[in-house]
Amino acid sequence: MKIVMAVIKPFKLDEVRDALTSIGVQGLTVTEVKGYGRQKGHTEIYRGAEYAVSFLPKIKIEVAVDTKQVDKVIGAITGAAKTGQIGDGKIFVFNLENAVRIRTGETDTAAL
Amino acid sequence: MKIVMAVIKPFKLDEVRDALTSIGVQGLTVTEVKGYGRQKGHTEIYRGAEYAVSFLPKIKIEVAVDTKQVDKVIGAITGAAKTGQIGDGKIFVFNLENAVRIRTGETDTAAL
Amino acid sequence: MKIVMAVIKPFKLDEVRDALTSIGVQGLTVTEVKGYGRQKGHTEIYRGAEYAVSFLPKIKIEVAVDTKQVDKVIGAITGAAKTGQIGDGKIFVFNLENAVRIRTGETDTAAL
Amino acid sequence: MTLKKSSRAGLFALAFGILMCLFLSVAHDVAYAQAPAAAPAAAPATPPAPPPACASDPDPKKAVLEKCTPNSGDTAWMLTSVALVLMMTIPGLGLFYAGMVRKKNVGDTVMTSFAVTCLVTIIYAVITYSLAFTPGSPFIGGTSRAFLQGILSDISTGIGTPNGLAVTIPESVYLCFQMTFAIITPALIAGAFAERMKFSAMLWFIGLWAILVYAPIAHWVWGSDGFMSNGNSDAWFKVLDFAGGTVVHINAGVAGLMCAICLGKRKDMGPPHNMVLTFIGASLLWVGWFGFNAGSAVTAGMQAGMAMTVTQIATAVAAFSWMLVEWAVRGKPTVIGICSGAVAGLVAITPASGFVGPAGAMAIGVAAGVLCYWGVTGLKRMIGVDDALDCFGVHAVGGIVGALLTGVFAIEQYGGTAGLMEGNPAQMINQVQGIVIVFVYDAIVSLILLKIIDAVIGLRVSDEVEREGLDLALHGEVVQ
Amino acid sequence: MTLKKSSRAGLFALAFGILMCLFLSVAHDVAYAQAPAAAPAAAPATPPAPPPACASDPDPKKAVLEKCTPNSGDTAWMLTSVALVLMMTIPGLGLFYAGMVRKKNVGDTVMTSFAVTCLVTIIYAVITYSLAFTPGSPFIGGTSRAFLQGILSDISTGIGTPNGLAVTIPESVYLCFQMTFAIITPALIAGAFAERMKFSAMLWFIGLWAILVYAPIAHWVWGSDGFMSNGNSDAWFKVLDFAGGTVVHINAGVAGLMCAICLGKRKDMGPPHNMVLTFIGASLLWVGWFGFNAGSAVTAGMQAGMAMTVTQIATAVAAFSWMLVEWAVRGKPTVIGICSGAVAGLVAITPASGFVGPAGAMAIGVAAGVLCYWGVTGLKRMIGVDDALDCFGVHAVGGIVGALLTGVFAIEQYGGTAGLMEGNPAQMINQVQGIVIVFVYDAIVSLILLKIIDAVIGLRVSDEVEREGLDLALHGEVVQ
Amino acid sequence: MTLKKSSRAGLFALAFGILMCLFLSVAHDVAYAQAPAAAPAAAPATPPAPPPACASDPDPKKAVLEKCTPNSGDTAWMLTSVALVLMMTIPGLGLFYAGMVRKKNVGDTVMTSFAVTCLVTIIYAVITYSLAFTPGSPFIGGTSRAFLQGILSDISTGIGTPNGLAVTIPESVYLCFQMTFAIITPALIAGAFAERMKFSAMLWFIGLWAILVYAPIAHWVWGSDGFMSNGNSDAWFKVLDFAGGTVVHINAGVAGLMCAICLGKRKDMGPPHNMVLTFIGASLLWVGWFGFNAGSAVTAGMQAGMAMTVTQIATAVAAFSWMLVEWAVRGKPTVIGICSGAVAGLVAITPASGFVGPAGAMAIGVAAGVLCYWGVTGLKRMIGVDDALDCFGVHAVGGIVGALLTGVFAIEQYGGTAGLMEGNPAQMINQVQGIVIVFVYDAIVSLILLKIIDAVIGLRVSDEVEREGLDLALHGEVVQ
Ligand SMILES: Nc1ncnc2c1ncn2[C@@H]1O[C@H](COP(=O)(O)OP(=O)(O)O)[C@@H](O)[C@H]1O
Ligand SMILES: Nc1ncnc2c1ncn2[C@@H]1O[C@H](COP(=O)(O)OP(=O)(O)O)[C@@H](O)[C@H]1O
Ligand SMILES: Nc1ncnc2c1ncn2[C@@H]1O[C@H](COP(=O)(O)OP(=O)(O)O)[C@@H](O)[C@H]1O
Repeated sequence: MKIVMAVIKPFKLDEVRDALTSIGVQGLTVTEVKGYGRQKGHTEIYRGAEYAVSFLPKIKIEVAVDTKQVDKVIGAITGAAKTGQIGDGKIFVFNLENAVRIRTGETDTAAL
Repeated sequence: MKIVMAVIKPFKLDEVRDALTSIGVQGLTVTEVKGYGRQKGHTEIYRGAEYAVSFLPKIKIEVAVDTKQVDKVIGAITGAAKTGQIGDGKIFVFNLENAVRIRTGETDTAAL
Repeated sequence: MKIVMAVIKPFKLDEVRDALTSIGVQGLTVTEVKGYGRQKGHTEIYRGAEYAVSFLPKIKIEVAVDTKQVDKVIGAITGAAKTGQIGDGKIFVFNLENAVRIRTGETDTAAL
Repeated sequence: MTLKKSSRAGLFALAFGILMCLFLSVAHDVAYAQAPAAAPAAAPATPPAPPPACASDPDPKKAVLEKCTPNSGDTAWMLTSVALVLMMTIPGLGLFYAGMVRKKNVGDTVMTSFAVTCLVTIIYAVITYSLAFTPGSPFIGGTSRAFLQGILSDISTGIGTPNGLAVTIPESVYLCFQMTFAIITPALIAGAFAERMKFSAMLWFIGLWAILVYAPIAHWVWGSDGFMSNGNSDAWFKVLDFAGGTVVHINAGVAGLMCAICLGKRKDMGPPHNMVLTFIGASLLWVGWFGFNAGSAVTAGMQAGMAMTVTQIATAVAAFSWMLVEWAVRGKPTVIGICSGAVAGLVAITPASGFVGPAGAMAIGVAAGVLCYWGVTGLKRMIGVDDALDCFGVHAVGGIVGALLTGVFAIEQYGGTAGLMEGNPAQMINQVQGIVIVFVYDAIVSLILLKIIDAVIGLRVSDEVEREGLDLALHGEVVQ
Repeated sequence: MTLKKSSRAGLFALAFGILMCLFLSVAHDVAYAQAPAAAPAAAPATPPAPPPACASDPDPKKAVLEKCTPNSGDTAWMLTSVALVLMMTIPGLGLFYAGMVRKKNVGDTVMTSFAVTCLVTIIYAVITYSLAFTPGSPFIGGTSRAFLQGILSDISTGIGTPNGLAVTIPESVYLCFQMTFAIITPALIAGAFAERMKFSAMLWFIGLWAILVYAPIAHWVWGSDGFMSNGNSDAWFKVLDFAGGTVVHINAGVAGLMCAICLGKRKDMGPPHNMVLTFIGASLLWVGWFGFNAGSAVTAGMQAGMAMTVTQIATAVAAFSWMLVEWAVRGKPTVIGICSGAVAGLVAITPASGFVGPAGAMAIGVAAGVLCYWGVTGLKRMIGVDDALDCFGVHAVGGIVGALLTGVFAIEQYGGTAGLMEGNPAQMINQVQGIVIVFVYDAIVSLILLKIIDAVIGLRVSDEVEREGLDLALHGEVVQ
Repeated sequence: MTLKKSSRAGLFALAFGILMCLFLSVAHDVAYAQAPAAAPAAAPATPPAPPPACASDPDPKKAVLEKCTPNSGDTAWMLTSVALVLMMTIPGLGLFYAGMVRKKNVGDTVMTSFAVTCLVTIIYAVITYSLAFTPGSPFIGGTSRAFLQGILSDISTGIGTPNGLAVTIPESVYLCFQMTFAIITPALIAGAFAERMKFSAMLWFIGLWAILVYAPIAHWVWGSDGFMSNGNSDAWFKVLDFAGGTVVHINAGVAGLMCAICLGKRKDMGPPHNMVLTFIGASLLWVGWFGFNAGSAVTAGMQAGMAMTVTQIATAVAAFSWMLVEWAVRGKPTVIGICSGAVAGLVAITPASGFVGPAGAMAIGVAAGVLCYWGVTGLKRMIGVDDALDCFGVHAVGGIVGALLTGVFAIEQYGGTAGLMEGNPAQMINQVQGIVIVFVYDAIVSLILLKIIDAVIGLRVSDEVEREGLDLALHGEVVQ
């Protein structure tokens, strides 16, 4: 199994979730994160001062999937999250050694 | 070493932490996340409109442990986080190649 | 490629980011987390009651880097995040099997 | 669970319904049964002097020279009312709306209330006050008070208000009081265009609307020579609008509808982000509304007291009715719901507050709660327009309900005019005429203004800005 | 660090203590030493007419026909007071409590304040006002004002209030003022049952309590023929309760204790989620309380001014004392602490505000701050009941402290009754009797009501609902 | 986009500018052109009785025995004003500041406002009131009211205020009103030392400052025998300060600057964490300021009404000007900006509110908006001090602008003194003298106090505490 972790633009979350469910992914975990990268941040103005905000709000998605599904998943995310503009985000893939469903104790792919 | 990452129901956090410390785990990192899965979400009502909220609040726990401890840890988490109802969550296990304690520079298990 | 994940004290974030960019890291993802470990928490007082707050606010940084950069990165983080006091945090290293830049579809190190 | 809940709600509804009927029967009869006997004493008890009413002054022209002899008690109450009504807009209305938008637009929402307060204050001092409240034609007032000229010197000379609207308080207080009404009316419109209108376009629209729509309508209904003014002996027909059901709420609601139509739907919607803000806003609106309704007596006497009483009753009943309906229909009573119901009740009792009694207030409350709930659900779906925060569904619907029921429950012994229940159907016609004329004029002029502004600078922000959130994109700020 | 802090706090405490003693000695002596000489002039200066006081009307029966001749200044102040006291409940109290619950219950907490406001307004108009404030028996008033019948027609006829409680303002204003008291009292109880009571059960309990507990007790203490009313010449014994220490605070506190007992402990507890909300709430309570206490003079004269002065002093002293004690004991002064202290002071000065002077106010402030701190710590541990937000510890304890010290510091020359320090121990007995009777009656009836409701629909939400949070489970809303 | 925005802002600015000029020309001419004719009538129309003014009482000494005959209307308005001005500090100012700090310090920020309110209330009752408002020397008042002695007995005797400042309201009300001014002044200073001052050091500084700086300055400017008091016939020179531009705002601003200098820069800075809180705060400040300025008439008459009118105009104009300048310069209009502009306008109109007309108010508004914007940008950079929330840039700068322009636009027929525009340059000299003396005295004494406290207990928290946040470190609380 693999864990596919993607960092995307916040407003793309719903589209990405739909893309994933449509290819049979049954669950995912979402985290609000802040991203730093090529996409430059903005400045907040406060009376005299300007504050450079270099971290931008992003959404991190983690999906555990069966190894043979990985490419489909990457495709789905890329397709849904892409705007073509800088800051669209990244997809990272790790190896997942084991998975357990707490409720049932099922393990491996059965747990997903 | 391994990293055990678990997604659990928020109100189970304290029980899980106690279960882990009782088996000698010395530290862990907690993140507030939102989960999507079999457990269906709720609807929020606002005057005329209903909004389906498909993401549910969950807690993600990350624990780095020595490889031989992994099963104990999984057991502890499963035991403490289980309610038997859908949405109890998952446990994922990754391989951890290295660990460093920033304060001392210690590495590997010494760093945990 | 590797993913370097560090848990640090919140107010060290800017220093760590600068240290990383200065060694050529182009991006990173930041998450607000709560940490439990050797560093003991504080108590919040509310009228009669005292509440032990055992989880402390921490910042989690995730950086995907080329394998040969890992040590430089660990050094940079350790240098910038260290105060010498308990609670400085940890650095964890995982193996990263693949990376994709959503905008361009580039993969591997080209995606970072 | 939902079932259990709704049935429980049903239970309430029943108990509640019975109570209300009792109330209506008992109280209402009593209310006017006893009155006639007392007719003669009425006048002395309270000189019925709501802003429109102007019995003391048949001929507005003459009034210009009338000397104002302030009564310190009336003045104290009116000074207080100014503070209360300003509090309705900032922070009241700003928070009421802010709680219902997404977090990314909360700053723009509160800033709209604040900027409208500033802009309208300036425009009002420059021209709106004069156009609305000095004698002129039946359609529009004069310019004798443009730039507030003469106010100061008249104080020095002890010459008071230029018309007979408020003879026991200084004109300076009266103009401040009316200013707060001129401020909240356009601020209400924001509920319709929230989360997607350009800040600059908003300023242009509100600024022009305050001159071209608010001023004339206020003059028609409240001006000493307005053609539908209850205070104008030569009025073509007299509309009862004690504190602004027509001038303020129908007016704002219709303009809001036009904004929502011209702007189109929001790209993405979401549930209210913070009902605590809405709770604070609704609460301050309720508290401030005492200044709005009881203040409209322009005196600190029995009429003010009664206006306060009926306002409290109608609001509580409307909020409770809305909650029960929502509970029964959806299975859950919501914070946003009960707060919306309270506002609906406040809106509906506004035109009636100087003319009806407790029983009328109760009936108006039930009607407002139920009909405005329909306004933001059934009616909204019918219209199919994205009136973001239900400016039309609450303020236009509530205003119309109030205007009509004022014509039904008005009690001659008390407010000077009999309603349908006292056998005067004619007043209903007047009320309907008033509603229709204001509705049509407002709709047309608002539409024209919006089209022009859209053509010149554009009404709506870009999709990107809308997605990113107006706070960051337009104001460079975010709530952390 | 804690050590350093507490020692620093100690330092303050010292300075502070000395100051207070000085104050007591100096000011108090002077206060009444000079008074006697002035006795005769007293009456003209201010007709002491607090709600209870009723000098102008020995025989309540006769009063029914008494004509009310409103004074515009008094009326202006009372209209303002209504707005101020309503603001205490919404948004004041709602926010004060909302800041102290967990985030998952904040919506239910504010909605409780809002729904109670609506429900009690209706019930009060239907029956509570009449039962509490019209003449009847020493135990309960009559039904002559049920459904507010006659109010409107009496206005038309110029006939005023049915009793002699408030002869210089319209009855409509007086009933609105008293309504706001009837609203906040049950709303205060919410502090005890927060975070675990069913919304529906809450509505039934509050609704019945407002009729069966509040109405009679208000009549006993304030009714023109109440058996312990200071304004009733035939009273069995006269309790001094200027603005509601007994009727409002002891009453709410005891009912709260009963709720906490019947409901049991919360499943999980946590620190207050947002002390900024509590700060806003406490501040608005303080500001609104001027209407509560100074408004209870029912006139805009010297008594109102003095009530305002002592309210301000007692509140500041209590808040500061609480903060210092907390600082010394726990090492840190907290926002929740100083805010709680302010409320404790406001509660304790409430019954005294028309009867004591600055020195008495200061003493009451210190006592309230210290004893209520003990009420939410030591006493709370003793009782071992989960009074979630310390309704009993602050309101019952503070109310009792205030009621007793009113009997100690009352100054005859000023409020008409001498206290212990002026050599009248009898008054202390009256105060104690009043406290005991109210405490017992309230406890018993509340308990019965709770048991019945529990049997019929259940008082408490399920564990699951409690864990998930009342906002989402009961109201389908969450603060983002 | 920025470009387009600023050009759009430019457009506004233009329209706006033209409007303002028109206003100035038209309105102002009229304002005083007509006045002279009316000179004789002036007095009767409004007895110009602002706190300083004391026409009714040439000799303060004699006044001690003067009998107070309260007017219920004036008293009603002043009771209301007390509530309004207290609301300015809690929650108003607390929230205004809280929104601008980082989330980790929000609790300490609101608690500072609350604790200052408590502490100053106590100190004021003990000594400040007496030192400031009883006759003594030209430099400091007497101790006849220390511990508020005599207040109560004078009520009983019907003897009123010890000086002729407020002859139509009870002294108890007057002292409460002045108390709220004594409270907000030091609370304003918090803007300068926010996010890094020790809570204990803060209490010591504020407490001493309220006695050693506020009391004498209030006496100089407002005392019946103050050496620069407009109400003192023997004054060395008369400064016009209707509601506290010099006593309150310059005073607080300068003390703030000293605090910022002594404390040094914050370790880390960040953008305001929640502009919604700032919006609520600014709104409540605006609403409450009606009590501050219109209340300073100490009567409910024409002067109060006019003060309210000019306050509303100047505030709106200043807020709008600030917004436009910011928009043009930075490309975005911000919530913090428009709110700051409103406060700047309120500050600047404060000293003028009883002396100028609508046109003067408009000019003062523009000046305040533009110059205070410069105060928090250009000037702030020049000074190079970390005045965290711009206490100096807004309050000192705004106060000076207001004090000077009062000397320019004062209208004899109205407020009793002619300004520069009426050909009386002498008044400008008085205004400048007043500013300089207050500035210097305040700066020196504040500096000494700060140095002493720093030496004894230290002014500033440790770096660690500052980094962790004052809420958790000093108060053991965090906002969730
Ligand atoms: N090396 C990295 N490690 C972890 N996260 C990264 C890395 N580089 C970028 N990111 C994440 O991806 C987001 C988008 O990257 P960015 O360089 O801004 O644009 P793009 O994805 O188009 O190259 C960043 O905001 C950050 O959250
Ligand atoms: N494939 C997955 N990858 C990552 N997280 C998942 C995955 N499936 C479920 N989760 C997480 O586990 C939580 C519980 O899963 P769910 O299917 O709702 O119930 P259960 O764990 O009982 O099967 C989800 O809310 C989500 O956060
Ligand atoms: N075994 C672990 N797995 C995951 N995170 C850990 C682990 N141990 C510590 N941490 C994280 O590192 C932080 C610092 O650890 P702690 O033991 O408090 O101090 P130190 O890093 O100096 O040993 C903790 O707050 C927690 O977030």
